[in-house]
Amino acid sequence: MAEWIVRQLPALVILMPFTAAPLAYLLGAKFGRPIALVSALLSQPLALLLAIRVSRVGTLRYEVGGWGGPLGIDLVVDGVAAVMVLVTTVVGLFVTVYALGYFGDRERYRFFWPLWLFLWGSLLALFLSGDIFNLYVCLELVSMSAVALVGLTLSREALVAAMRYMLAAILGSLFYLLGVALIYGAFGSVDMQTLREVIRGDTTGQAALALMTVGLVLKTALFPLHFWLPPAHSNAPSPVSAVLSALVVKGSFYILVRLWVDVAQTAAFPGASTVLGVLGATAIFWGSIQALRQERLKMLVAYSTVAQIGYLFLMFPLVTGGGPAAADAWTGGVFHAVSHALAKSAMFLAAGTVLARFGHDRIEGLGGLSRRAPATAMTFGLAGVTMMGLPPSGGFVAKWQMIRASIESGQWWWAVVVVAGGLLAAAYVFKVLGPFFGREPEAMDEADLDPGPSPWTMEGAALALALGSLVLGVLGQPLLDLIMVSAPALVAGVTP
Amino acid sequence: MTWETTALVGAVGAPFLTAVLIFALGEHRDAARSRINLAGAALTVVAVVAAAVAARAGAPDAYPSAGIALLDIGFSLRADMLGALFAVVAGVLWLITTVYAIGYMSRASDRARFFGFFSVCVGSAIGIALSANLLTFFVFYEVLTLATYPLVIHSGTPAALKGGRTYLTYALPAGGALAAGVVWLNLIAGPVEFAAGGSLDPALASTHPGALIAIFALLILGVGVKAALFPLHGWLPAAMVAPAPVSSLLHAVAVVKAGVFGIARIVLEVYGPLGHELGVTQVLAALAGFTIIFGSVRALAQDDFKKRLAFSTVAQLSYITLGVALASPIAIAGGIAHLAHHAAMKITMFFTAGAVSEEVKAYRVSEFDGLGRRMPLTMTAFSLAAIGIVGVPPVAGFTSKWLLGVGSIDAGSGWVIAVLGISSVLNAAYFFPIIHRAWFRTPKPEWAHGPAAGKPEGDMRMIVPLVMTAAIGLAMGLLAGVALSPASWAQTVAAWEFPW
Amino acid sequence: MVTILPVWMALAAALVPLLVAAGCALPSTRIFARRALPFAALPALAAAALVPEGSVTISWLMTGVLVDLDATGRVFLALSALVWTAAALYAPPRASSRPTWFAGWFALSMAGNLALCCVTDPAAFYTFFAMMALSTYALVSSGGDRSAGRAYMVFTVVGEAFLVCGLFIAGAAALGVDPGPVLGPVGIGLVLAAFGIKIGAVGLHGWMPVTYAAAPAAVAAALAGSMSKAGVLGLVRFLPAGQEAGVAFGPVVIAFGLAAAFYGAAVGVTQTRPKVVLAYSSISQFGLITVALGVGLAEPVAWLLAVAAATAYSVHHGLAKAALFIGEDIARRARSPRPILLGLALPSLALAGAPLTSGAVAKLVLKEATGLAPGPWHDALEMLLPLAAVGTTLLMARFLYLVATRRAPATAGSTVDAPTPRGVAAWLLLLAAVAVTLWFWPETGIRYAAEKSLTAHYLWVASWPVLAGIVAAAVAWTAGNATSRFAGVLPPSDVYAPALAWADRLVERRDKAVRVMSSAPAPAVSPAEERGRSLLEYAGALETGLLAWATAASALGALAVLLLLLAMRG
Amino acid sequence: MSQTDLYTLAGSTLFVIGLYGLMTRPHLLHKVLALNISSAGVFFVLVGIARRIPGTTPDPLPHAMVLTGIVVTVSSTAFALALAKRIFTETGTAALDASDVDVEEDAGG
Repeated sequence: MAEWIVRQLPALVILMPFTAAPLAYLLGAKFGRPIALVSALLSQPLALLLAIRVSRVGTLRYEVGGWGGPLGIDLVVDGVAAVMVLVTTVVGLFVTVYALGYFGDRERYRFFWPLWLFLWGSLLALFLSGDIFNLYVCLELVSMSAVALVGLTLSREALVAAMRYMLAAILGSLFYLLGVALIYGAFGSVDMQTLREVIRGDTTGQAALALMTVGLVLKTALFPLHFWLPPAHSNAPSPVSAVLSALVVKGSFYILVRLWVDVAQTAAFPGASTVLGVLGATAIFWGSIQALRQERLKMLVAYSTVAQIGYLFLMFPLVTGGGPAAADAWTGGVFHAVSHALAKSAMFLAAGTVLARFGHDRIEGLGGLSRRAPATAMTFGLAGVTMMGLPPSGGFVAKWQMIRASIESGQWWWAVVVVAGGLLAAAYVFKVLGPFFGREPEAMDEADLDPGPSPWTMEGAALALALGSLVLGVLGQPLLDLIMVSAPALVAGVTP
Repeated sequence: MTWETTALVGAVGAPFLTAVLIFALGEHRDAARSRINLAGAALTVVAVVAAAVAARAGAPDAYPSAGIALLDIGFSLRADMLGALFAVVAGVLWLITTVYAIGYMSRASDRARFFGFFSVCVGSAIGIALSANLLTFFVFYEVLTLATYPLVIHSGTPAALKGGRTYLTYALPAGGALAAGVVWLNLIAGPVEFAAGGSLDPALASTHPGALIAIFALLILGVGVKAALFPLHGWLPAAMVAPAPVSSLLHAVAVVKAGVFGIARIVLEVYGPLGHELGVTQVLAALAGFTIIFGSVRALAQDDFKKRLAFSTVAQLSYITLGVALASPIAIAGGIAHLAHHAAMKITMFFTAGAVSEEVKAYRVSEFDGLGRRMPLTMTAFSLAAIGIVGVPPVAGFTSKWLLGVGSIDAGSGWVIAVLGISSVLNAAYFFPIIHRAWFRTPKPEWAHGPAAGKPEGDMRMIVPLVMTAAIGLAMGLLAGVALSPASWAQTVAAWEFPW
Repeated sequence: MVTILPVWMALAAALVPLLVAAGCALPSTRIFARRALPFAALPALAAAALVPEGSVTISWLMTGVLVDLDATGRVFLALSALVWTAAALYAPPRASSRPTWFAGWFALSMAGNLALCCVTDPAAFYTFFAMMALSTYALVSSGGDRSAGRAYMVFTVVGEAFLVCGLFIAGAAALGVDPGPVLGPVGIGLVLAAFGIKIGAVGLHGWMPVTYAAAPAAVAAALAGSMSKAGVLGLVRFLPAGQEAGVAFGPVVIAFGLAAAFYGAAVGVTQTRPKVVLAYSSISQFGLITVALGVGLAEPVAWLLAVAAATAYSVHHGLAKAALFIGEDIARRARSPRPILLGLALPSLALAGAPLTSGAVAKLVLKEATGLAPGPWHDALEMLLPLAAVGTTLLMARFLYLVATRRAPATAGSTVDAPTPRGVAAWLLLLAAVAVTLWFWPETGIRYAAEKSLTAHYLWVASWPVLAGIVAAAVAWTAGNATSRFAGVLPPSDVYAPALAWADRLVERRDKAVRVMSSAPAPAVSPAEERGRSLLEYAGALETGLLAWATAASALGALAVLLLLLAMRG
Repeated sequence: MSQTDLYTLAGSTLFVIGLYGLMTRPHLLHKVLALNISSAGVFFVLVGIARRIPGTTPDPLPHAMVLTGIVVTVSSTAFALALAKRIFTETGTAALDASDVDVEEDAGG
């Protein structure tokens, strides 16, 4: 039995939410909540076991239904996939716990549970996909469930934001699919392992890569294609915002990294990596400046996501040269994705607590929050530490690696960007923290609306995520090691 | 785990644990919080003293250590003699400050937040003291940066928020520079552990001279802000909006000393002789010398009592920087000893500022006329500390100045003598008028006959600590020759720091 | 001598006044401490007599204190103990509106002065020197003259700074560090300047006349009789004794000493207040001691003799000057000053160096030392020193004249307390000391000089300058209007007077400025913040544009084209 | 020019036409349809690729992909239309532009 579970782990991990999702739909709101919680809890040991297994034996391959390629679907779990599964599962658990308190058992939100479980499963499937067409399908699954979740409140703003998001998402997927078609046409395979051997840096290959990149960049909301993200992320219900910012954008980014670093490797063209790096750097500055401008907490957090996504893209110019710099950039980039997932979900959840309690999220109306909701203020502060990339936090470890890679590869200017970005992050984090620690607003009519403390599960879940992002900064070494397990040849320093 | 490592980990962990408990207790359970805080502080004192004992026993190369893997260096703690000195200073003064703060904050709001972050700050300071390498140092350094912010803006007034912004505007970019410097250094030199006499390979001076100079600049830029080195000092006076216990322990001891302690670690235990070879320590010494004069001149013009103290701190911190930057074990001992000496004296002065503002609502030097009659114990303690800072023996300030002065000649840097001389005159020029006003000017009528009959001159929870710290400052100078005094301890340390 | 007394006992005895100071701080022991004050210096006096020669390092105390009661230190300890005892006895209980306050600082200052005589290492000497000098501020300012107090403090602080810097160099040298060709002389210069301030060397004397004038008599007596002697002791201790390093400084020091001797006399005779005249006399007399030390510097072989001369002269001058200050105050308080004038004549004559007085002995010792001066200085000193004695005689005549002719205070309401019997006893004690001390001095060199001074030749040598001075004084007195034009032509502290006045105005102005500043309103939003805000607004407008579908889609297209172009090129 | 190339070219053209529509037409229905045109273009390319080696049996895999793609597109189009309709009921318009980037005051509900 134990051995069977270990062998089936990749499938079981995905099946857990995918099984729970229809159940939650069919059994209605009353049962959706416990089903989601049970699924979330059961997922934890599975994901953890999977990670441990990968760290012990390296890449796992799993042929769904025993079909095998090229028609069947293969699941492939290497270090980075295991890490992404793990972070999705952990964030998923806390978001679920939070959502229990946030949505209560209101009928209006009964679709949250199946949609959320569905999104969860889709994300895991995406991370474990072994071929680029299956990735397209997963990408669409993720997008559709995410769009539905954004529109969940059915308010005007949310619907419009969802629409915007949807159009962007479909367009992005189409770009990607076009690239897949070209790749298949040129190299005759969609399996990434095969492609790795046969892909060449010829015009078709690069054109295909370029199209896929454009689509994925759009779906990852890299500047200047971030137009859909702030409205979608800020208008969604907070647990959804948390998942969108923490995990969903990472999905498309994950594919991009896979393509560039794992599949294309030397076939990737250096000019484009510089373009991506420059856009990433611009995103860091632009997102932070826009965040600084916001007067609403959730908008600020959403723009912070725009900025933080920028860091992920600094990975591209840093890995292209290979060598130790590539390894550092690789671990740094993935680690940033992980720690940002924890911290950003914590921030959105904290913002959600505020919104749910006070009925608004105007920053200037939240003066003295640390007095009224100390745990929430603390959550925001701790998550802010990761945003700023200060130690001890996962963000710091990530930035450390990025700065290291910059200097190592002789591209010190990216180090300047990383440091400056941290400072800008500090500017918007403290724009919020200042009032939180400050005095109550003069006109305290908000206080009259204060229905009292939020459920401890909400505050606790958010705080746990924030603390998690900090713990990563001290105890993150195992995770760093896991990222390097069966890492792509380009970053592992092995000639393919 | 041996008792040595237990003490080491406990010294850093106890304040953090205290913080967690305080946060968990919430705002309204004052008695329990005070008990926990005092117990935590007492435990910390025991732990740091034990760690110091262990350090002394293991000196100079068998220090107890503990750590975990992180990045390319590792996150590790080590109880060495230099660190133990700072840790003991921070731990002991924390205990005293806790008593003071309980008195000072008894009518303030947000006490849980205050005491919680306060404990975090102390834990970070001790962590900084006991860090075994630059990565660990940096981690605690930044925690300290952040945990200080809520304390600076504690009152929540717009002025406080502005002070907090100024603080961050200086502190955060510095952190970035420090991070860049540490990463770069690790790339060039491999994992850098602190080691007496410098840990860099001397060959690096010829292979990477430019990079080493740039890294030194980055590192000093990073720690120089907390060390209030000119021109990075601007935040310190602005941060004086903080409550008195914060100014006392953090802006006179933990935070600012973390900066100069960092300089000491970088100059002595990372660069070592390379610093002199590359010429960077000479530049640092010159900058410190300038800061000493600059801070003192600025202090002259301040009427706001705390601001005057703050500028005095700016100047005094550079004594420490200057000492460690000079190529003489005597000067290094002077710098290191001043770390402890200035702590005791300046904390007394800030305690005074708090006690005076709470008791008689006097915030400006010009309001101090005759204060000595109204608060004799307080002003005696203050005067003692002030003459110590000026460098009048037998208070501790003289001891460090003496070692610095003699050491500067030993190091062949005679110009330092002029700096010390001018600084002494300036120190006198800004402190003696305060003493003069307090004791020699005609008091307000209601002050002329001392505190109200049968009443103490203020909250004893505030008066007793400041008398104690003043006594400590005096004792550290008077008994400088005793083997366990900071000055002797520093001389022992300095002998290893300067073996070449 | 009792030899079982350990050497550190000397320091312990010298620090007994600290107990009195501590006693003054506690309410319960206040009265007792005040009563004990006059006896606080007696243990030190006993120690000077009983503690054997030798030295011991107290390593746990400060940076290691070297207690060393050598012959010179012993003399200064005895002198200081005597003068302080007399001053404490004289210090009227109502000397200040805050008697305990006064007594406490008095004791602290006394402790510092006594203790510095027993230690020879730079740090410890500096410690006690600073303790003495800074505590004295409280005593000086208890006279109520804030301006004088400020002058004293400024000079003291600057002096302390010079001293500590000079002692850094001395301290380093003590550790075997060669200060080098630049710092070595700088160190000597700093030591000279620091102690020069204390002894009122020309150019550094600005504090002395105003301070002596402002201080209560007992304090002035202690200052002139004992504390400024600490400056002499400091020079003896920290100048490069008999070393080449100091040779170049010799002539400069001699020149400064001579200048002081004449400058003090010249400016002093124009003064209108007796205490100021005494202060200038001090400046002049210290000039003579300086000359002796200068000779010792210039001629290393003469160093020991120079030290002996400086020591003997210090004893002579210290006792005489203390007696003069106290006598002056008694005269002021007495119903009629005339009988007191008789008493004042003795120290006055002694200072002038009249035969049969201690002055004659001291001057002879001085002459022995200056006789060793190199080449041209030797002759110059032969000629000039007697002239200085003429000047001193004139000064003393001026002093006695001023005391004798002083009118009672103009305001009827302000009565001065009559001198207490205890005070008068203290004065008589001092007079007796002036009369006998140098004659019964145990040291052979002094005893030899004392005997020699009684030979006919030296009686004449000692007499003629005094006689010349008296004649000159008589001429001036009879000239009346012709000379009275010069009275008061120079203010106390002469060339420093404008600077002191300027400092007073500065402080006044600062106080006013502070009052204005503290009522000024806080500044509004800074221009930098304003700029930052408008930049953010601009960024917001740009972002609205980016969020539009058309822009976004164009950007998408542009990116696609760009990447594809890059692909084609690759 | 081979058959595959022709298909690829035509498909790409369709894709760009769809993209242009999405870019310029504010009406939601237009946008959804534009996306459909684009996806048709992609499918064109895929179908063409199936015959990329002339004279052999067409590769079934691209066909499977197109089928999957059509399923995905159909469902997402349905979803998009439902969303558009809902937006029309809520706001009274079915157009989308910069002005609609708005933040909801009360999203928590």
